[in-house]
Amino acid sequence: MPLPAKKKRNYLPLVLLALALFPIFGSTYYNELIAKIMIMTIFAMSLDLLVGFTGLVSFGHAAFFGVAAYSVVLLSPKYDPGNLWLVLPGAILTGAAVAFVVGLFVLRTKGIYFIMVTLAFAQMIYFVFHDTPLGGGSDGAFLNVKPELRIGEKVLLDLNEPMQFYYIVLAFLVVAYVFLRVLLRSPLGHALAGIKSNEHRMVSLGFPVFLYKLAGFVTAGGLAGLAGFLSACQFGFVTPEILSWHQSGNVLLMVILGGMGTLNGAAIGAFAFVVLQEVFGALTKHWQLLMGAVIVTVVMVLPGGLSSLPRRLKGLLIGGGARHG
Amino acid sequence: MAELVLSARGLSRRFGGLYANRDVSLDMHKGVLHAVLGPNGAGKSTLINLLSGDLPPSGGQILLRGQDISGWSPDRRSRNGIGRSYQRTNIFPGFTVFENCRLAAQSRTPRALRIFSHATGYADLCEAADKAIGQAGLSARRDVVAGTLSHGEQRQLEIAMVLATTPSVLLLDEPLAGMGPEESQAMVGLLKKLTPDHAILLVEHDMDAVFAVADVITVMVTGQVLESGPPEQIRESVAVQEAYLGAGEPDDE
Amino acid sequence: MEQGFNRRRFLLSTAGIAGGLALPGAPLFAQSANKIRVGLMLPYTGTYASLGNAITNGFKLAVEQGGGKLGGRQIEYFTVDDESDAAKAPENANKLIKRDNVDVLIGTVHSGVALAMTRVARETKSLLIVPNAGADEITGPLCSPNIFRTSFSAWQPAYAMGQVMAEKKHKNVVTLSWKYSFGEQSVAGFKEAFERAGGKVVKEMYLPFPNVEFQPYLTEIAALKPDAVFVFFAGGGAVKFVKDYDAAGLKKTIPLYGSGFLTDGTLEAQGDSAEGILTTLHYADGLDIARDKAFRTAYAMAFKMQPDVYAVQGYDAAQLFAAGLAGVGGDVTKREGLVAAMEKATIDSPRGRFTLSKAHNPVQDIYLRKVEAKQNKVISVAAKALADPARGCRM
Amino acid sequence: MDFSTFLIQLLNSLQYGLLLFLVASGLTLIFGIMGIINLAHGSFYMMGAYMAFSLTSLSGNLLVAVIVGIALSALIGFLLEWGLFSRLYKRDHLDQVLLTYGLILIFEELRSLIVGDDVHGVPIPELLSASIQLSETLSYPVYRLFMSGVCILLAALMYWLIRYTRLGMMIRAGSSNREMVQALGINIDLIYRIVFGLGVTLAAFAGMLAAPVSSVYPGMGNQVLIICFVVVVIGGVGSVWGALVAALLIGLTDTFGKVIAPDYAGLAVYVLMAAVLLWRPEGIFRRI
Repeated sequence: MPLPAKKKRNYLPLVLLALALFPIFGSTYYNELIAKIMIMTIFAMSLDLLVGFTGLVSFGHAAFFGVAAYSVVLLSPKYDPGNLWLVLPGAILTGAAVAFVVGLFVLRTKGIYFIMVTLAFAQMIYFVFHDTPLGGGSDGAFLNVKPELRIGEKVLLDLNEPMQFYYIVLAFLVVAYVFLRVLLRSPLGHALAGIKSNEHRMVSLGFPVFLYKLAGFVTAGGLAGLAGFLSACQFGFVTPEILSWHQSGNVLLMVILGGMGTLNGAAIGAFAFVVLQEVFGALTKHWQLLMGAVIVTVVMVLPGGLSSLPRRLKGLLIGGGARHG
Repeated sequence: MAELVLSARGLSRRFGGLYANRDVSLDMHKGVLHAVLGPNGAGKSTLINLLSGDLPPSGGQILLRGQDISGWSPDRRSRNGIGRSYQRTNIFPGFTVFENCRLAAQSRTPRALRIFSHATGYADLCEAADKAIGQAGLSARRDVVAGTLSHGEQRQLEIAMVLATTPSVLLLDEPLAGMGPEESQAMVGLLKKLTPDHAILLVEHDMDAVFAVADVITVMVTGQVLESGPPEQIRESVAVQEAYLGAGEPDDE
Repeated sequence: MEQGFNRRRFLLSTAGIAGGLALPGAPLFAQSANKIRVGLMLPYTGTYASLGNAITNGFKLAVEQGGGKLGGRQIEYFTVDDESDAAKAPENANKLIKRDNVDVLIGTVHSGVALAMTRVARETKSLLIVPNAGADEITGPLCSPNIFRTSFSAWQPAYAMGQVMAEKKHKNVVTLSWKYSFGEQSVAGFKEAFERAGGKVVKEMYLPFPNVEFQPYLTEIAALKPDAVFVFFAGGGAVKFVKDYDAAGLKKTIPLYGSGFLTDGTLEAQGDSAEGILTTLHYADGLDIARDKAFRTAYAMAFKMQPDVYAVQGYDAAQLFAAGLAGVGGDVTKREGLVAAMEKATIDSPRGRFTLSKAHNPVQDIYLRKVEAKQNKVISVAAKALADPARGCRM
Repeated sequence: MDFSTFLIQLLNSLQYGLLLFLVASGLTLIFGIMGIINLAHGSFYMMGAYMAFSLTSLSGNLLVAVIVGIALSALIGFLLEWGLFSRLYKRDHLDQVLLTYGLILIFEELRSLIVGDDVHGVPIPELLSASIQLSETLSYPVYRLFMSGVCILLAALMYWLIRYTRLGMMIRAGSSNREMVQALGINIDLIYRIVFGLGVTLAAFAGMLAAPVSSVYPGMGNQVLIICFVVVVIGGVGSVWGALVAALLIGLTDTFGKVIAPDYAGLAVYVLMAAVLLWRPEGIFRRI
């Protein structure tokens, strides 16, 4: 880590334990909800790699999530379970490959323009699925049977089984989390952090910054692809809406809500976002009004996101302290 | 004379209709400290930006050991040994001094694909970083977050980062700006130490320092080279005195 | 329920950590043993919000008229806003099915969302009544004993219109619709009847949904000079199309026909441009049916506004479910009996009596309607007791 | 396609492009000068259309509605800038994007609460309700031509404002460097407030102008938003000229795309965008 690591209490094992034990208590619906939150966490973490760690504010991240989800449906046979060995790497590679191509275009721009151009490109991909028969047009397409993992005749993992699915998602969440942690402390991760801190200096130090950004972009696309794969398996259904800019906005919101630049923040953001949707939806028909109000409030008064809340409260209690902008 | 490393041939740069540099030619040799003097707006920084690749030239050539590198990107030039420092401190403010230099050293051996290794685990990078920190006289501040350093220390770090990339050419844009007398003294000492192994281009306002360290001085006015030669020649040049030294106090930017 | 309590505590505490929030416990988790749990999954925000509200109103009106009961049982509602977002459809359906354990699922307007709901209902064997979405598949390849529809299939009004336009001696017709399955199915249904009767569809034109820049197509139509035009549009798009068609001067020379939604719920906005347009649908203004008059009065009294076809469909969804409950004495656990009773029911709908086909789609009269004084006045019955062919249904 | 049809399609694309320009111009102003990606731009468009509807029903006159609506939307723009945006200038672009994202949800729900979810029409003013016969079957509504005229007028007005007025000079200066302009003693806060108000008003005005043709319906703002972004991306950040050229290009691409390759018409505009970006990553024009 570029910054001297502060000694912090580590809640991760506790959270992991809670997630592992949850299905014992939870009903089917809440298991699915938690699984969804975990999938969204992977998605949000992948975006955080760009926004929080590389300084690339992408407003089109749903595109990679979406194309991967579509690839699951397209790669699976119509009435038989797809082969996990094929479908999973296929989805991740699809996400990464699309990110590669899009990255070639968008990474030539910077700052506010980058936000716009990623948005525009994601929208282009949205229309590819929306307007062409490739993925069933605007009506979407169904995954009739979810993939399974076979060795010979024996089915090792079957994603149609809700319990198995839950633990597979949990396992992938852990893998993605560890992978990102490892990546961030690697030379590549440090270079990305350097790009976020001062891209110009990275160039003059001799880093081929474009390639590094592309590497980050492709990695994030692949991880988003993993999330897209899991999402397609969870709901067995893909529509162009999963690539829409609303989806990109939502995942960006999760990252901001939780506080960008920390993987835990992405998780907190995903959790808070899904729970808020759930709670507000139950409260009123006009739940989007509440959601909008929360977004505006967070942006206005809580720039560090929810994960900055304890620090802020502490600062408030101790009296003043350093004010963060 | 020693080996010719970097040279500019008729270099020009226009902004709109104005020439910031016009037909500038100069040579940089290994072991020679080449200083560039000139009043504000003489095009000194533009020259450095052209050599480092931060600005594309409107005309002319830049040769690195005889090879035309005018079209090269700044990062490619850096990888080929052209290191530069900035007039305005340009560091990674959130990182420690060590990490600033370690990252700089990493640019030489990127190892970008070794994503399962610790960035801080490479001894060669750590050594290079520590050596550069030592040369710049920042060893005591190694683990301090760069953004909290004093201005003078940040200037030192600026140099340390360049050194960590083990360049053969050093383009230094006012390294003494904002430094106290003691720090300046140390920097002048460092420049002297570095000269034998590097080709150095120094843009600087501090006359005493320039005449103390420079082997060759080029004076620029309104984007053009007025005169170029050893310090004695420049000191005695009537043209230079009229255009620059005689025009009152040298300003500081 | 012990489990529910644990869950709630867990969520409360974790949500508390996340943002100092508290879940509204009661509406989410209250469970009552003896009420029938009705899940309404309808659009309450976005383009179709008014349709979702009308369906809800219609359903609730029927329940109110039964004294707050259906089949002798109290009703408890659970609502989810589906936002007409197909991406969220499986999840939203699961909310009602798995979280709220509803006994019957009512929804929805948007065909894409309804198709996803249908899949979920098939998987979870939940009872689903579709009060609007007309996608042919719902009572076609996706048909299932537990899936019913009280509205129509896209095929029905379009097929009837094909017959009408052939009778009107139109030979060459251009079709125009949004490019999504509902539009394509409407055009297919129309074409089937129209070409069987000897007409010819000279050009099928589609534009991406929900694009409303019609001018290039109108220019095309003007250049092709067909005898008539058949279109499928709904909502805001229908308003704009009808106005643009009129403004381009085409209405005078090339008559415009459409599937009923072209002029339903949109007449106020379309104004004079819609005047005289012929459409086909399973409901109309000015039906001489006592049941309809009573319904309209009651609806207007209850909600201070006029009902529309959507309200009727919601109303009939409740009636259909009530018929099923009556067959099993209100015991929803007797699924087979319930389904059998619903299949056999004759629904005394404001639109006229209808029964259900084998695939659980209404067998109903399709009316030919003409826009007069901002009403879809019935002219005649375009097709008597028209049944959807239910292609692909194996049941 | 015969020649007269081709000409009519050309007219269609011109007319569509000009309207697009009108809707996108406010976005590009706010984007270019203040550096804010205003996702709520579509909401302001919708707001304008609903104002046209509500105020016309109240006053019975579209002109009165437009005048009152312009005043109202300028006020709303001022208030939003003062209450929300002005507090975010020192922050990341991202915060501003998210703020506008939240505003979309709020505006859409407020619309639902205040006006309801029904589709409404706005009558074309009597004076402009005539049509011009173009071919034996096709005629062209005068109101559409009037819209195009207004768009051209506004484009000229904006050009004049930015090029030749003192305010325009300050706006141009403000777009290059906020701090420096402030140091020169120009009240940059006021300029930003005016620009934001202007952007909101332009969007709302576009909504009002288009209301009689497009009718007003929920979600109408979202539909125009993305295409406006494409206009800005193709045209170049903050370039009013770029927006005009881009809008006309899109009008052509969309119209003829629908005629020539109807199955891929939705995509054609985006292919155009990718091509432009490949050629010029920052759009056709840069800066005002």
